[in-house]
Amino acid sequence: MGELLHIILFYSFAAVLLGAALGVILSRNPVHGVMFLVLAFFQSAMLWMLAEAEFLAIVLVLVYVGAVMVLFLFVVMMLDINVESVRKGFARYAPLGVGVALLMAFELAQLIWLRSSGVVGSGSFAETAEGYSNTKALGSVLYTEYVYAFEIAAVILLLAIVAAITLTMRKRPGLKVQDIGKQVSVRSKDRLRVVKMDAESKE
Amino acid sequence: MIGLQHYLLISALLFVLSIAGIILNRRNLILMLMCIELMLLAVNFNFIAFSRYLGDETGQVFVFFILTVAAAEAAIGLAILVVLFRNRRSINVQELNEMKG
Amino acid sequence: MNFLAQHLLSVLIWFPVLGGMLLLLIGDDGDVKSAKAGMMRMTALVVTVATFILSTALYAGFDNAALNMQFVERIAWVDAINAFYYLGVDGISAPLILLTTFVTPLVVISSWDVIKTRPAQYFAAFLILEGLMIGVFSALDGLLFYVFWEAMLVPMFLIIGVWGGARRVYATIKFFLYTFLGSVLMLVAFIYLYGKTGGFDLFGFMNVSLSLTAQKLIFIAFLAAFAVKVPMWPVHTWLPDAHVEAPTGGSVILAAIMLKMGGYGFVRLSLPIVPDGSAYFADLVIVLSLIAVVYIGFVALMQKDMKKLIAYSSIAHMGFVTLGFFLVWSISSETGAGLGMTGGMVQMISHGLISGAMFLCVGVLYDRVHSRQIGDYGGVANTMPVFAAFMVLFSMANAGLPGTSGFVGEFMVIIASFKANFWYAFLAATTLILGAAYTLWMVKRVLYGEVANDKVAELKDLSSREFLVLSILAISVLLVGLWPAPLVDMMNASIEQLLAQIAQSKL
Amino acid sequence: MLNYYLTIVLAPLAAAVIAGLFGKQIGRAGAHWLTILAVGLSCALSIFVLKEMFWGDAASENISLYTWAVTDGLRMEVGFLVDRLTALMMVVVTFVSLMVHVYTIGYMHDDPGYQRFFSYISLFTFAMLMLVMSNNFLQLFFGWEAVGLVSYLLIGFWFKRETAIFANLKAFLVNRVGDFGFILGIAGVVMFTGSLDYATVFDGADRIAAETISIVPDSPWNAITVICILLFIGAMGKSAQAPLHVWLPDSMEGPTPISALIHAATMVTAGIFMVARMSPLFELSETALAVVMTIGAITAFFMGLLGIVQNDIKRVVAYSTLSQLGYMTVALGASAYSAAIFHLMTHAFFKALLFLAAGSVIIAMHHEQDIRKMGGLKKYMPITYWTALIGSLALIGFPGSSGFFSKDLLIEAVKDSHWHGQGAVYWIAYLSVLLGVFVTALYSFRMFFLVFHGKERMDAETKSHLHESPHVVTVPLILLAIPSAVIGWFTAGPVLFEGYFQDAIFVTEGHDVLAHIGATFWHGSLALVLHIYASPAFWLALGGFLTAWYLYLHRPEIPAKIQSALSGIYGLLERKYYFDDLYIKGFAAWGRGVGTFLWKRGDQQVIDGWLVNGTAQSIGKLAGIMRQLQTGYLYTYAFAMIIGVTMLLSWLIWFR
Repeated sequence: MGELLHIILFYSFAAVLLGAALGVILSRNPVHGVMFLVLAFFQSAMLWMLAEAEFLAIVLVLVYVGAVMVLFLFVVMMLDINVESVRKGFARYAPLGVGVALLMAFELAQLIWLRSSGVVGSGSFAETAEGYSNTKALGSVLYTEYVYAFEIAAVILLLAIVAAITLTMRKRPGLKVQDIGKQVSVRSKDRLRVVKMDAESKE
Repeated sequence: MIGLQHYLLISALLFVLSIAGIILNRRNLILMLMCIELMLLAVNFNFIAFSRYLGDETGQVFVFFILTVAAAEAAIGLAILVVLFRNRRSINVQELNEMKG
Repeated sequence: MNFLAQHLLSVLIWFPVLGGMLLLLIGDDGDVKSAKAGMMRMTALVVTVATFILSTALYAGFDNAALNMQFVERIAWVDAINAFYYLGVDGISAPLILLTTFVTPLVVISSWDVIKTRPAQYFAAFLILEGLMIGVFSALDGLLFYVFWEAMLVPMFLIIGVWGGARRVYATIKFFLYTFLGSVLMLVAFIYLYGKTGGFDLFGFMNVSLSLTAQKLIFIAFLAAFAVKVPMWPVHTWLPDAHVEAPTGGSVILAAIMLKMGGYGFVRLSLPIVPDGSAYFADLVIVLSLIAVVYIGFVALMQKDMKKLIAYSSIAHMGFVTLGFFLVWSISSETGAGLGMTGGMVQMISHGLISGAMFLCVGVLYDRVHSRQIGDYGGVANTMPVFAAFMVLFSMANAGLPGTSGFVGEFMVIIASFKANFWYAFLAATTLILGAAYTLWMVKRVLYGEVANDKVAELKDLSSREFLVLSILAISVLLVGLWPAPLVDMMNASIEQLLAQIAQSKL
Repeated sequence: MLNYYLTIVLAPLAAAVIAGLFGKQIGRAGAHWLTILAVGLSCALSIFVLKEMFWGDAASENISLYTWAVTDGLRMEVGFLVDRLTALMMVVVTFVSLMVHVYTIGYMHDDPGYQRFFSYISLFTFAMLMLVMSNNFLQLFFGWEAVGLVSYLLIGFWFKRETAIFANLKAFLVNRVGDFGFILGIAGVVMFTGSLDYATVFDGADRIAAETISIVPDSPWNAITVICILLFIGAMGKSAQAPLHVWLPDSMEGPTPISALIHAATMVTAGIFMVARMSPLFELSETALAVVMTIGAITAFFMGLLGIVQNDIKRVVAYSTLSQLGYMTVALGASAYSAAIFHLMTHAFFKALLFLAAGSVIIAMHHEQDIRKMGGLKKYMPITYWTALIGSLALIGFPGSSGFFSKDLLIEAVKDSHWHGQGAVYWIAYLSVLLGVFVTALYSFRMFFLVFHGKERMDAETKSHLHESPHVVTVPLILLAIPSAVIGWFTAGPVLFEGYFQDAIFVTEGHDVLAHIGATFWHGSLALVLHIYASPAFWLALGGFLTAWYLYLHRPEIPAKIQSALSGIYGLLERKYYFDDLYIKGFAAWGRGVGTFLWKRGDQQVIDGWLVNGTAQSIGKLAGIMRQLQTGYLYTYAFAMIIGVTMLLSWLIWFR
């Protein structure tokens, strides 16, 4: 890939990413917000791809956009959000938000500038060997050195599932459901009563 | 040549934007959650940038775990949100002050 | 049996704790008279008596002449920070362990059917407490010591907080905060020493050399922990409150054993670990002790609540303990330092017996009349002659009458303090007057005189259970008073060793 | 001999324990038989020991019984030192105790606490024997306090009486003030000699004399003086010397037998015995001896004066005891230890006799103790009358009686104690003991005449029941009257002048007044009686007797006139020189005030109020302010975090 193309791609992706982020925070409609977020993730994935972190880029799209963002969208659409009430005071806090953001941006930029004073160029990335596979390399680390953490991560995910279900599940009174256990364990005498009667004479 | 500094700068801007987002949308819980996702994304950028700069996969492994935890967090956060909305018919943060001292 | 011999201390610690757990499992059904409650109480008694019997093996196997720790157990505990499960006893801790195992069964018997609410948990708390207290006395690893030290607070907190009197919440919180605040500083000192030695071994702490500033700071940290526990003036005010609110058994354990932790801490930690720091602050401690003796003596005089009076008298008596320990540096002659130290130790044991007995006496009255106010009594000797005899005996012991254990320690400490300074001895000896004044004035107002009111007129004399407990204590008080040699011989070698250790500067 | 000693000591203890713990089981008769047999055994053995000492030439023995404790080089042992001094005391104690035991059968006949009483007096006998037989300071202190304990229990024997339980508390506390000095004295002894054992201490006495103690900075005091004065403070408490005498008159609230046993014959003389025992120490300090002498002189004279105005029969005897104890103390101060012990012995007999006689009168009067309501009892109670007469004569020093020998020689010794110089101490002591004789005769016979002679002032009801006391009461009276009358004749010489005490009592060469008297003045008992006209004491006693006779028999209306004429002095005497007021309204009230102040202001206000709860409250207030920060709104916390991060970042970049 040509150098120039690389630079052009980077800046365009970056511009769209920041634009999308701006869209997230400014959007009036939460659905639009989510859509902008999806866009931001896509752009990030592209940038990661440019940085030769292919595996994570794919994971970001698959897991994040494919699962998490859909979940967000689902929730946002499911809830009937009163946009006006939550947007109140938006303008009042805008100067503060912008001020803090600018200050921080300035500081971070200065930090990057200060600390990279000794770094040659813009701190180019390490060269990768021939036949290098990001996925393979990552896998070989993940399943050996970090296998313990990996399993814990799995447990955390399981926990999240269980937690999410328990949180949102609710018992609705009056819902008619079958209790199979009850049905199976039924005894005939519970259901059928044989009543002995004297024969009645025909009138 | 695009390198570490560019990525760091993007990450910084992303982070700053998400902070501004939290301040601006201080009443909207769902947008706050989204801003946190953005913030995590900014962090991930840093990890990937440094990982690539140093040629060490450990940073990427961290990103992997952050993604996992972020997914879990999003799931639980949204679940809480749903429960909250179910009980209050609103996600306005202004109405949530049970913890007031 | 071999296992028992090798792990005697562990057994002494964990057997009562397990017994306590067992009691929690047995539980009770809210009915004091039920068979289940009976079985539960029997279990508690059997466990505590068995612990006492086991502890006699400690006495039997104890070598009076040995300078080193005995019955040592040392197992790696937390490898990462070099903490060991390290137990052992010497002449300083062994008598205190024996005191613990001796007093606990008496407490169990004395609260036999007195406690009506959640008795199983009540007894369980005492059993667990017993194990933890033995743990404190036998731990030789700083971290282990600290764990036992703090864990001990929990059952006591519950005993006062759940079964206590009307203001129990105030008293428990005061008790807990006071003691906890002190012990946290002790932890800080331990961590500092850990940084110096790379482990928590108390002997490591004792051998490491420390600058004077470090020693002073560590001493202050230790002082905060132990002065509260003793308690020394002016951090004593939790004690009267805690005693007043605690149930009788709680008061007994608190006075008889928990206060001894402070004194024990001084001899086990302060003196050998920071000898120069201790020397620097010795005069301060002596002055505080003397204030405790005189000031508290006067305060005790005016108490209207019997438990408060005894609590204050405990503070005054414990003043003798700290006085005895810190006289070492004021005595220039060759002998005498050890006398103060021995006196302090004997005073601890004796105070354990006497104050326990005094609180039990008050408990006997409280169970009948439900009042601790001196003004609500009068002429009890008319209706409870046997009880009156016991109470007079213990009061006399409390006033330090020769022939009772109360005298032994006071006598030794007064003699030692005379060697240090005439005025130390002068102020210390005022306890002869003050101690007799507050104790006997109480005796006069409670026991003597005409029957004061209908409640006193209806009093029943001691039940056989109460008689048993009080007579065991009476015999032991007299025994220690008339022949303290076995007790003193147990301590001598260790105290000499300690003195040698103190004499060596660690700068 | 050890077995004898052990039996002497332990028999009363065993009896006391059995009578005390199993009183119900053994019954009343069981209790008195048991204790009397035990004390009788002790008494017999004591007499045997004395006989062995005196005629059998048995050497004094110093036996260690068992080691109480050893620590840090200090051996604390329990053991017996039996020498001639001890043997004499043992006989006195056990004999008087035996008499009192027997007497008690009659006196306490109807009391519900019969067994308890016997248990106590036997226990007392044990404690007193431990005291006198001790060979070390520890055991001495044990006995010292143990007799105090029994005295406490016995004064408060009738614990329903408010006055009795006040008196026993007072007695114990005042004694404790003495013990306070005593234990400091013992500590001083240990400090300088490193031992509690008499023998070692006395050997090292010279060493103490060479040392100094600085009590007030920059003024070193002679160690031996300090120690002796401290020890003597103990003796002042126990032997009721002014100003620690206040407990003894009040102790008369106890039953009369113990007044005789404890508060006249034995326990109160423990102080005298102790000083005599410590003679090797006291001899080294003339200052201490001067203090002893002055205190004794003050007590002897001024306490005697109080006896004149008392109307309670027992209190008269009690003040007379105080006065006589003062005499003994003066003798100690004059280094005439033997004279003090001799007077102690004769006093034990005649004072016990007087008390028991008084008790006999009290029984007859149905526990009426006011002598103004008695009179003319002579014809109803002849035995009591005659024995009381013997006792009174002995007390005032009627020629030939035991009191005559002891007191006359004691006064002679004081007169001869020139080594104090002809200074104030000497004259105070000498005049006090001399004038005291007059006073003694006056109050003794005032009481005697008011009780046994003159008009019968009791009411008819009491009068109709008057009769002589039973044999258990009169037999001890008679048995005590015999030594009171005659024991002086044949003991004065040996005890005082013929070195009976051998090395038990140590007197420095220059102090030995008795040796001087022995050489110049003493020509045997008979000669002393015959030369009586030369003794000013005799004429003073006669004067006192005649005054009493004139005022209370011949012209009974005069005392009332004197009383109103000298109302100021009378009031002073009536109020006992205001000592009680000083102690009760002064010290005791002050102590309670200090206690209340320290408790309410110190503990409750400053420590608990300001420091403890104050800290809690200020933390509470601070928390109340901090609480305002917790709005409960999510975004506040988010802001806080963001601002925190910003600040942290700023600090990292710009200020680091």
